[in-house]
Amino acid sequence: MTEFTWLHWLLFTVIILAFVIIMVMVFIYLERRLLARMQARLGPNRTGPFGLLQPVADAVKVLLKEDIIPDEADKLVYWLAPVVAFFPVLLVFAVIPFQNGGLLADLNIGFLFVMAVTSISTIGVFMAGWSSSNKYSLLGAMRNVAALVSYEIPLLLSTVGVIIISGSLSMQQIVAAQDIPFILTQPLGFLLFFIGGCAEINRSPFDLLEADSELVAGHHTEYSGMKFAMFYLVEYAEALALSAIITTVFLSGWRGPLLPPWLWFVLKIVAVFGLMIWTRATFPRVRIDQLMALAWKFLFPLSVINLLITAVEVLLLKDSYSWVLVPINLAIMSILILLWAKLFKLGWGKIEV
Amino acid sequence: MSLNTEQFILNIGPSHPSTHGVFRMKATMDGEVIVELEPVFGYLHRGIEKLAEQRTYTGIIPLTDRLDYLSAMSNNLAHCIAVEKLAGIQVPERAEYLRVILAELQRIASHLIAAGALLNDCGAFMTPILYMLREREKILDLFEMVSGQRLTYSYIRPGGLAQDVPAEFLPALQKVVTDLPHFFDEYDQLLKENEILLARSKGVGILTREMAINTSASGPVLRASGIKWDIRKADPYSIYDRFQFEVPTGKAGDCYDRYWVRMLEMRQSLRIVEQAIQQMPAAGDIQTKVPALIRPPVGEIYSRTEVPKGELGFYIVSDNSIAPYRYHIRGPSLLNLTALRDMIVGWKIADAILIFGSIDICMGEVDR
Amino acid sequence: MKFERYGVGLVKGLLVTFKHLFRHPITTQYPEQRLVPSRRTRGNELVWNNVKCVVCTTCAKTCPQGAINMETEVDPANPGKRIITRFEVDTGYCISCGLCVESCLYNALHMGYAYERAQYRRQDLIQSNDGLLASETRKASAFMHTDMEKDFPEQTLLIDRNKKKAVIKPSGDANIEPAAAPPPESTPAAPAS
Amino acid sequence: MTVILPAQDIANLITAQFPQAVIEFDNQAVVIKSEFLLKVADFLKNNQALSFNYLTDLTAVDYYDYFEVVYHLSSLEQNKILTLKVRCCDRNNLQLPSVTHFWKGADFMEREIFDLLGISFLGHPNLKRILLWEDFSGHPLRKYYLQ
Repeated sequence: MTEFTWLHWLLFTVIILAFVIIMVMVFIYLERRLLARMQARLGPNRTGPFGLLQPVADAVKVLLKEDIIPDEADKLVYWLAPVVAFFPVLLVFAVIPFQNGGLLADLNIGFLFVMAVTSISTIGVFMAGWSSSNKYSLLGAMRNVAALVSYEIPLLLSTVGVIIISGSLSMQQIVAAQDIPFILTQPLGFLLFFIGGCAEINRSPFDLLEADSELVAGHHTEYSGMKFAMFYLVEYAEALALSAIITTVFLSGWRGPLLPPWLWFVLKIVAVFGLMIWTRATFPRVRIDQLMALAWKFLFPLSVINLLITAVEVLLLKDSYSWVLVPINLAIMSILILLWAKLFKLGWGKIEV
Repeated sequence: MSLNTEQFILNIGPSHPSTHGVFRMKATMDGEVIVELEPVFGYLHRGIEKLAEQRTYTGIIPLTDRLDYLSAMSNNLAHCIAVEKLAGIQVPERAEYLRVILAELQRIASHLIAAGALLNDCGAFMTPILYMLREREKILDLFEMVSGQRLTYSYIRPGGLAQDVPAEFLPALQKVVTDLPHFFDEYDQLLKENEILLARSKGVGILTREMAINTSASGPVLRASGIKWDIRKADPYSIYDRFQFEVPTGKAGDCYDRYWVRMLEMRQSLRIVEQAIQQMPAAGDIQTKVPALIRPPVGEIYSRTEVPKGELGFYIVSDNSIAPYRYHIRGPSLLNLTALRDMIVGWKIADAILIFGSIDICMGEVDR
Repeated sequence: MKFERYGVGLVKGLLVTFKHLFRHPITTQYPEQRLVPSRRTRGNELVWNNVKCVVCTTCAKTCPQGAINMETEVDPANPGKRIITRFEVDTGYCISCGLCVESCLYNALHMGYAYERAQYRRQDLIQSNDGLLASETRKASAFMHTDMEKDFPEQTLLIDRNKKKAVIKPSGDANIEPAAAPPPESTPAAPAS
Repeated sequence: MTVILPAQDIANLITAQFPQAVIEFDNQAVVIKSEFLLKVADFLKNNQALSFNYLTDLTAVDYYDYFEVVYHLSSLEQNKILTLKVRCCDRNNLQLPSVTHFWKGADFMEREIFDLLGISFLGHPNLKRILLWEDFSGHPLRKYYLQ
């Protein structure tokens, strides 16, 4: 436990801010190029060599745009919304270990802190939706609140298995306990966490919040200029935060042969984000009641069963948590998914009006 | 304690990302669920029926390009068949075959847009429609080679075609015809059993058999409700009776069936094009001797053809002058919209966009 | 969704998008690379031949938009014939449908081959007399004149692109590179009101 | 092949049911009195033998001294099509009963005729302009529209 010194605090604040800004730029560029290549087109290649300055061009364009505030908007809430949406994402990085011991504050309730903080940004989104007095953004905001209630519990429960095995909530310990990355020993946990995480940050099949084919642009329809840049940043920063959490909790964070640890950390983050881009390019969008039904009837029961199975395994095998469990857990996962796929139907049809 | 909720009116307005043109749905919403819906259109009304009354029969052809601007070739064909029936003009063999080939290629191009746009409304981020547009590009290349334009061809004339196809048209057509089936299989692999698409479109926006007939729907919308009615089979115009092809029909009449009927129809159109290539005479004149200003005899005609969106009918009243006395266009998109309200009420806004997309309308034909 | 196919459909979809990563994108970088348009392109301008034109005004009559208008006067030399003083095409109205070219019996009218004829001011859209004549930058397209088709380059087809990676002609010869803008015609007539 | 019912047979059918309904018929269409429109429509649609359940097209033409509303009806099962015409001669109160009760497809078509030609249909669920905006005066498709 590094004791708390001002120098340490200042150094890591700068590291985190720089890391978030740079990685968001990389993510924006990566997403536009990879998505384009998956759609048989080139993607941005005009600004700078290979289009590398495209994120900068986007930022400059958005910052130069006029900042229009609708007159019926609730000025204070409208102005505060992007800030409330953005700062929880930064907080998450306080506990993410970039390297062995390289984190701002090694809280012993690290993971609980992460889960608590990430759900605050929904308040910011709701403030944005409510205050811009536009029917579309109100619909978008209400959808987000409804979805939050449903995917938050399975999101947390699916990782409790990991915490039981690693014995502590602190991210440092979780990474230390991962001789075998938890994605192998906890495949069901990873799947549920990934699906719940995508729902939380509105990506791939669950981008209901700013469903551009229905709600124009959801909560940030009325935002432009600087405030819209903040929301744009929030979207990618949340994706970065989720990838960082997944790498720390499931892909054994910075641990890896040969390459320096922080490089391993960045590579794994980019790999997880690649998976998100891939799902975004392929899947259509799910309806809001189907998302909630999926969360309550599929994610939640499975995460409880996963927790039960992990608890039994830890009790029986005590500490020799060896490779033999990997195939067993994979088998359990597939059986459970097959079983659940048969049992439940997602969302209902027409409501008699 | 009952929660007092208020209904509000949401304008899914003329300029909305997924209204396929300037179309407005005044939806009375109770939260996400649509309680009442009133389609409002007329934003693209150019008065084509009034314009047509002051133009010669050849001058109307550029107008018909702009009716359903995604299938201009089929509209040209429909107009020319109506004029030929009215004025009793014969069309040479080779021109008939070329017309069938072009019309069926146009059907594939239009269905490609319909299926792609449906997926776009359903939220798949641009990927399906970009694959579709890439395949449509190959067909547009052929049309550009033949007529010189990519969208408004004005290539078919009463009595045949404007000019003969160039020499390299047939080899290029052969390549396109052999290449398309691979794309259809790949596209089915991407979407046919995609669980999310199934969940979003199966059983959504059901148009029952009786409702489909009663609201005079036509084309894929009618066939998806299980009615085997295709004018190319029921009332074969031009030389459609010489080709073997099936008419795919759906069972439940929901969004997925409409999507799936269009995908099957594309394969059938490909079959027709292949048969037409074999049976086509190698040489032959391309247009019969037709006076520059066609003066049909006094009388009226209602001629209908199967365009990609449905049954496009022209009711032309002629008074033996160079311009029609009355030129009425029966647009399939307008009539397919009649049942929109009954299909959408009760569903959520996300489904409303999907149901509207599955009907596949084109505003040029709705507003005329 | 009932996973009746247990998510297999989703995975198959993912494979398709993954396969596309290894395929060539079909984008053409427009200003640098240009596609060769069809030999019969109906460009957004008309090319007029004042020698062959006998001023029979058929084209003006067949134009559905009324975009062509002419002024003639009696030829002082031989009273029987008329000479043309002004042949004017408003490309703002013209929908390049090609009906005028089709109706001209004396091959005096062609569609333009270039498709980059946007203007900044509306008056420039109206071209008349020697502004309409064929020149190095204003080539006539082979629309409705099949005999002219052989001296045009072959159209680039997307269907050949996937097979043998058809070489997209670098800019310039594929289409007419507008040389320095032709000097505005020196007709004294004031620009059309 | 679609059988185009010759006007002769339709006229006989209708006169068998309603003697003085038919005014005249030429080789293609039958012209009936507007009072009998609803009865004939009901007869054509609900009669088992005929079952013209599909309204293909509904339009109107302005022949200066009278307006003619043209109904193209077809029966999908028997693949038949017939043309029915109704005339309204009095130019200042152009009214016809609406057939939306029998064929819901007539809804938009009747609104379009009302919008562009000014013939109003009694009993239409919401008869208002469909293509032009509410306070547009006049009906463009009339022959001498501008006067």
